[in-house]
Amino acid sequence: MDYVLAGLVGCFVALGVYLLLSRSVIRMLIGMTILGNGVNLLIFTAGRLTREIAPIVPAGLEQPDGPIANPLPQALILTAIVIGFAMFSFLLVLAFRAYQSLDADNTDTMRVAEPVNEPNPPLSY
Amino acid sequence: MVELPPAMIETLTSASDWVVVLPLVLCLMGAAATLMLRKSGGLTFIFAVLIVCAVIACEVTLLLRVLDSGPLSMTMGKWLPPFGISFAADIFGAGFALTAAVVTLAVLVYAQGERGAEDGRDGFHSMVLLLLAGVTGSFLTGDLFNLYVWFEVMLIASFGLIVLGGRPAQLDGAVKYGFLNFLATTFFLLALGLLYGLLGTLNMADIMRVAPSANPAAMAGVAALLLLAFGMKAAAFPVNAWLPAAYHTPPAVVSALFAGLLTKVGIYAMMRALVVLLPASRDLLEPVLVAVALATLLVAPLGAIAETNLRRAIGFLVIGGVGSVLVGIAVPSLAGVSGAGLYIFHAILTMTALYLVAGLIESRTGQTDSRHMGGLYAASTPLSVLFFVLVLATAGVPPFLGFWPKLLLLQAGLGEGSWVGSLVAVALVVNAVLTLIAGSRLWAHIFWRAAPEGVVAPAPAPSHRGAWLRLGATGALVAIVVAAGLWPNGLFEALRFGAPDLLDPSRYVAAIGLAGGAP
Amino acid sequence: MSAADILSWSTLIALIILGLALLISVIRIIIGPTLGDRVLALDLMTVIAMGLVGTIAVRTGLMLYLDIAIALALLGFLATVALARYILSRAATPPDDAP
Amino acid sequence: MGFGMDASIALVAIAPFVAALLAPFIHRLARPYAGWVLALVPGGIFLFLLTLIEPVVAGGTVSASIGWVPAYGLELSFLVDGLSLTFALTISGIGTLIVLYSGAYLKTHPHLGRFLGFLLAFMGAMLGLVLADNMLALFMFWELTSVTSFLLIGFDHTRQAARRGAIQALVITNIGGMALLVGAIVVHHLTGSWELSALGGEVRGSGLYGLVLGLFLVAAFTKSAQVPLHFWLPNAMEAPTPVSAFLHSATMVQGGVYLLARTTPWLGGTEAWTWILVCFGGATLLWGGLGALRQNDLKQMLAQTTLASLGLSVLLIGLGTEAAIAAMLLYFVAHAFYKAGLFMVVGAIDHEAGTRDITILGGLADRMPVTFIGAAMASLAMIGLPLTLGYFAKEEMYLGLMHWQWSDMAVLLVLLAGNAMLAGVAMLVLVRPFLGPVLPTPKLAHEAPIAMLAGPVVLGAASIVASVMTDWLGHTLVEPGAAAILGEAVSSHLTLAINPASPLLWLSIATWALGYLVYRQAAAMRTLLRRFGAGLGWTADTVFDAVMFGLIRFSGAVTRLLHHGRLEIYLATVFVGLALALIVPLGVFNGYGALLPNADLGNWSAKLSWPQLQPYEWGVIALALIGLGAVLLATNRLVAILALGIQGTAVALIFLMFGAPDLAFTQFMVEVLSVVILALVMTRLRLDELDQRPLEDLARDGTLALVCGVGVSLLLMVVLSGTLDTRLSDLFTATSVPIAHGHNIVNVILVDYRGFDTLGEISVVMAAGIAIMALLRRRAKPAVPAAPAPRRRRKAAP
Amino acid sequence: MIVDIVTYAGCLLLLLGALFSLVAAIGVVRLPDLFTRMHAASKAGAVGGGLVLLAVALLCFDVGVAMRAIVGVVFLLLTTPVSAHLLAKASYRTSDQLHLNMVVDELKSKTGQNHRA
Amino acid sequence: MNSLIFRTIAPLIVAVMLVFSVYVCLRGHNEPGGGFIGGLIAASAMAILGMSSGAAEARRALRIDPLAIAGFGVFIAGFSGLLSLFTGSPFMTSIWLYLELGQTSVPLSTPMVFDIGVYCVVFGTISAVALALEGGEEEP
Repeated sequence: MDYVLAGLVGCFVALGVYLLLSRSVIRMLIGMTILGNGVNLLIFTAGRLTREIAPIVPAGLEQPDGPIANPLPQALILTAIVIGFAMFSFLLVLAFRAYQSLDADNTDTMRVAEPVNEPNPPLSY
Repeated sequence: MVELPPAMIETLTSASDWVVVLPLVLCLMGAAATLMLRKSGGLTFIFAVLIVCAVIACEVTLLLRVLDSGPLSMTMGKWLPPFGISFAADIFGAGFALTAAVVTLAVLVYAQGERGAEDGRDGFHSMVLLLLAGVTGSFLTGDLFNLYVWFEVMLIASFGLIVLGGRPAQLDGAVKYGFLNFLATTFFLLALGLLYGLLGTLNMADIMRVAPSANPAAMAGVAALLLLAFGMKAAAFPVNAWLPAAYHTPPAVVSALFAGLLTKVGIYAMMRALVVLLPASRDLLEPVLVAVALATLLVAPLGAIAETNLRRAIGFLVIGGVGSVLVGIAVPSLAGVSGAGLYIFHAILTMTALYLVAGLIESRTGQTDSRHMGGLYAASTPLSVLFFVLVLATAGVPPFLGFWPKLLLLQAGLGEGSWVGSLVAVALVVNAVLTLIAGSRLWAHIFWRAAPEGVVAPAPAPSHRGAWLRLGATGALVAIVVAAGLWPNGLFEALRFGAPDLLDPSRYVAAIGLAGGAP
Repeated sequence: MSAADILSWSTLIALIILGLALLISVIRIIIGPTLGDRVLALDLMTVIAMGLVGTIAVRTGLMLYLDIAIALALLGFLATVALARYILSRAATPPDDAP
Repeated sequence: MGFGMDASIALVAIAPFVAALLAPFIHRLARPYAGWVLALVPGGIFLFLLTLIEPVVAGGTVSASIGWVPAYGLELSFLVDGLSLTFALTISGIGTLIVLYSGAYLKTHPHLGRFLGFLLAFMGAMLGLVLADNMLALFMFWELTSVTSFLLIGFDHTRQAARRGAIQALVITNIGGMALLVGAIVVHHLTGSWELSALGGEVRGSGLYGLVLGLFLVAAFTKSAQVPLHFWLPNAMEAPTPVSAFLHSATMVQGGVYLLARTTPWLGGTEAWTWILVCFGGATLLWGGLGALRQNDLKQMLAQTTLASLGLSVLLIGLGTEAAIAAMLLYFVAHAFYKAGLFMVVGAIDHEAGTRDITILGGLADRMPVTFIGAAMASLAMIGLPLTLGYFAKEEMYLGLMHWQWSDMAVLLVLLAGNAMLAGVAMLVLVRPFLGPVLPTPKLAHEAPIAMLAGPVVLGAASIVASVMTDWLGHTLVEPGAAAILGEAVSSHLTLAINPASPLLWLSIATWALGYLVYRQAAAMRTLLRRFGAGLGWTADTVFDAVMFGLIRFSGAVTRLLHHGRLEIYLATVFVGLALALIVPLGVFNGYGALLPNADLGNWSAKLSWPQLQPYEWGVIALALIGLGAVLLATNRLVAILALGIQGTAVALIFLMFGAPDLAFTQFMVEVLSVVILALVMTRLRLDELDQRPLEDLARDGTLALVCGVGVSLLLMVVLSGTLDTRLSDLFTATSVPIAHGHNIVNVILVDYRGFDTLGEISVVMAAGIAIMALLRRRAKPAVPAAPAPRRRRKAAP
Repeated sequence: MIVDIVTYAGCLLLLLGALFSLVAAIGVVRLPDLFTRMHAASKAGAVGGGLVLLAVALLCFDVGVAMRAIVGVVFLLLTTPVSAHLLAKASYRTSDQLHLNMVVDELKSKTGQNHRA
Repeated sequence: MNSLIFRTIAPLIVAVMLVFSVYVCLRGHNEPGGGFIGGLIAASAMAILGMSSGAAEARRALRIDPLAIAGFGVFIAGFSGLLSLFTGSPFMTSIWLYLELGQTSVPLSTPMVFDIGVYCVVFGTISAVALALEGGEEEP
């Protein structure tokens, strides 16, 4: 089943990349989220899968009584999800503000910081 | 029953060891406190300055201890490494963290001069402290995932800073900056996941121990991913586009802070990851590294020549500097890594100062484009001196600081005795000449030339308190650049003491004190 | 058949049915045609997912999943409200993406 | 020598810099006398250096060394021997006069203090350059001379020509400097030493000799303006005249000559050395001589003769015989004296008469008698008449070639021609402005102030006095200097006696005669040469411009090409990098073998066997895929948002099914909140949700995306084919309850084992909050209309 | 014994809940317009989800958990109508295509056409 | 969203969610949950309040500037780590105290304080963002 999930991760990454290459900022954001989900799944899979046994020690026990899912990648992913969410929120609001003041939602037309047709540098000393 | 010894550190931690982690914690808590105080008027500035001074004090202590007795580490929560998160300072980490704090102090003072009436309501001081926290954490951490976290702290703080003011160009720049940088950290995370799947550990010292026995092909893939991720953070060619797109848009103080800190952290992380952690994979990737270093060295100064927007041009100089450090990674001899380390130190100071001077120039002329500037040489002696010294330092002209790393890197390239090394050396030389051409043209256009037709001559020197703060902060940085260039002996002492740790990290590993002994 | 077997079988069947329901409701999200239809289907999907979580809780015997189900119920509401709000505000601006 | 000597020699190098820093303030305090005050510094240095003559003549060298970067094995070491003392005395002596002169020449200039500062800094650098024994110290001073020269050439900074000259000089000499640095490093690698005095024959014997030679020659040739890198020197004449007199005739340009002389013991003497130096030196000599005849500007004439003189010096070093070296030393001093004097005279003429054009000047001797005397002494030395230093220099150089071989004869002819041209120019410079009928000048000429006269007169007098004291000259200048260059004792044989039987006398007479001929035909030759120059169409100077502008245009093109401001292409670059990073290492280093452990198809299919997944698990995976597909095909933004929700839910369910309740919990939350925030923001955004990419872009992007996806999958599969080391998790599991008192291991990791990560994570969240607030803060203001960025929209492919 | 009976009942509720959910899903897909679909979704859906939660309450054999499950049911029953109401209101205001079969538009008289986009 | 039904029922829902969030946060050490999830639920409650009765009203109900709450969270999270300075152990070493209250012993620990810090940060930040986006106006 690890391999099936590995394939799924590939699908996530591919779609994320594809959307990031589209020029619409909102699509790119969605692509970013999907890519982030793909990476989270990748960490999850790389930590090897265990079905349905949560890494929680049953009450009253000192140690779990059987194999449990690998907790470390879960903690890492949790951190990554949170960070990804923070980034997503910021980029979303940024896209919104950029749309407001640049009147552009398309990266093709966002050309203020690096203007189009800048004149050549002066040939003088 | 569980035995405790293998899980926890049993010795008492002396309070003086806390200097490893205190700078970071102070920054974080300082940021939190300034955020809470932000509606209480001008307090935040004083508070932030006090915090940064305390951080500097801690880091000076740390540096002295490292110089005295080698790398120093602390593992959080008393858990034995690799179970807990280690913080470990070697000479580079401690030195860069200190430099970063000094630069931040200068920037804070400058910003106070520039922003004047504006208080900290917009969270500026919190974000500067958070940025410093991220940078400090990245320099000092001994755990890869933790490095990712501090990267993100740095990144989001820089997002906040880059949009301060919200002019359209800033937003455009921020979109590019934001997407590309976030993507870089995502790639880093991707590599981390794979690395964990391969090695089962995240502690740097532990990675050094187990990496040699892992599947070399997969390790090479992971190393390539790390190279890409850190290359993006460091703005190495060809994935450097975000830097010239964004650095000139925010207020000059913010540019200065970014130029001093962000790319340096990226390139330092690359050095750590490839030279120290995965040397075997680095060897496999060497052709790529050489190519990237060459391209960065050669293409970046062209941008500086072509650009008329002053701060954009300086952005290309920053990239050129990254190319120089890449040389040290591509040719990791002792001279190479020493030169790279020294260059990072130099670049943190010089690039920050350069942007601060650019800010001063912009406020004096009211222009951002060098095509519309002129006449500053006659109008402002201090500004001329500062800019001139910095341009020379950037181009590596002795006796300024930039010369020494260039010397070491050239020695590394030529000492290699191979055609690759010579190629790298030639590229370094060409880079120096091109940088000088770019710098001298900027100098001629902005300073020497009379103000062009239709442009008002530079305003007379303002003499209020803000102007002095700004000039003083910049001057202090430049003074450090000059002094360190004239008396570099201390730096070389430190390098002689600390640089071998990069090539043979046994002292570093020993300082971290892994469970199960050293490799 | 023991009670445990029954439990096991019925949870499996329930899971399958719920999975099917999930997939079916997704169809409506995709085909629309109006915004309301889609939001409605998403709302339903959340509820079904909640059922799925509850069933998994029963199947594994780990009741800790229950809180997830409850939280899902809470948040599904939030999403629906937000989207309804979105639909409303669309009324103020000329539609630009109606099919 | 004890500590005292170390300190005083270091002081010689440092004092001028200190004086330079103080110069602006001194100027402000002692306005009319700034030149006089500051001249004390070089004067004092000159006097101090005079005391060193005695030990040096006695056959010793004086060395001094102070620790500079001991951690790097670098000493700031100085060596005073015959060669460096000659140069240092000349530099400080002329420096004193020049500082005096400048004080008067730029008396009314507001930035005189700055100017004197640069001049003194240059002098310090030059003294350091000739005294340094350490190659890196030498390089440092070498670069400092370039930098100060840059500032001095561009002193009249509002004129573009001055700026151009400055940049040109800086760039050319910097290229040379870099060559010097690289050469020094190579030498260091070969010998392990940075000290010039420690070098012996090992360089000449090594396989890298050619490289080292080339690098040092490039350095010397750029600094000493040898053809074809000579063109910066005439342009450097944009500097105020004192600068031309000091830097670009007497001292800085001699730096290259000094370097060649200094390296002769361990680099020179080979066939290649001789040939290259003689050829380039000779070419420069002739080129400079002809160039001088082309000019009618006095200063430009002198500049061109400086080129010729530099060529002459290089040629002499290349010959490398005892007589040639002696001639070089004599010629260096003689040239420094007369050329500095002449420049100062020209400056005085320019200053007082308002023009430097030789064709409209005349009869100034009456009005400026003292200047005339100074000019006469200098010109006669340049012509090489007896009783001047120039005479000995000429005699010695001819003497060195009296071997009657064809190669020597050729060189002799070149020398003869060159000297003749120089003599002709000297006559022109003396006769045209001062003698003949009085011509009207822009300003009414009168005698220059004493500070400006001191230079030419003192130098001329010194030249004559020195030439009379032949023995003294031989012992103090020629013998120690030549010994330092050649590495062996040399005896001098200078005499004032004129021997009519010697061919030397006839050669001298031929030189003068030819020189007179040149003087008579000056106007005709000028016309001819100009016509020739115009016919040629380009010069090295115009080539420099072409290269510079070409570089600027090229930079512009490259930068516009690479930094076009289009995010999608930046992103595509990054993803190409990603695809390569994922695919190439696996392929190159493993041949994808890790994927097929046994290359056995049966085994392969077993690995992917179906029954490992429960049907509902397939359902959830299908849900994820449907969600992805829906995102891909979404034609409006709400569908995209909702589809995003679908795949998020699916991911959460996957987490749930594989034992990660905390993750599932968080993922659900985050997914819902993302949708909420999206919905909140979307109410203010109107977006064109149609994918606007043309079909070929779609295909390209799709391929790239597929490659990335496949690459990630492959790499992950390779990773999964190994076994995971679960030490960390095992310990967490074992100690979570007993030590950390928590049953939820994931949460214990988050708040205890790796709580530090979480601290960073919440900082990220907080920072995101501040950043978003910063973004939303200024929203009340009406949006500034964006710069007129053309709304270029591509038509979607049908 | 009582345990078995509770288990059987729980299983029954579970399957029933799942079926209700399926019906709701089918209804949402099959019914002709938004407002009829809304019936299916909010009624059958809520019932389905609620039944599953009840089943959990029965099957867990733990008072605390059962209480939580029941609170969940209450909560579900509290929120579903509100969300359905809001959605309906919003859709009505903006809807561009009420189903043709709609005979009486009761809201129209109250709020007036002008509320619709 | 001027819907009477919504406005009436929202405070009830918000109250339930807030209680639930605290519960989830506090028991996170032993069962799924924790400061982050708790904070998210609480922030969702604020978002619902904002949507039902307006951002200004919600801010008034909250009384404190949400971002300051976030700052406070980071502060106490860092502070909880600093406490171990006094025990001679490294940063963030957990300290457990058991308070005897009658029969039961209530554990007090630095990880718990830390988790509360996380809760505050998430709650403060997300509320601030949601309210800012909701209100359309700048914070007061």
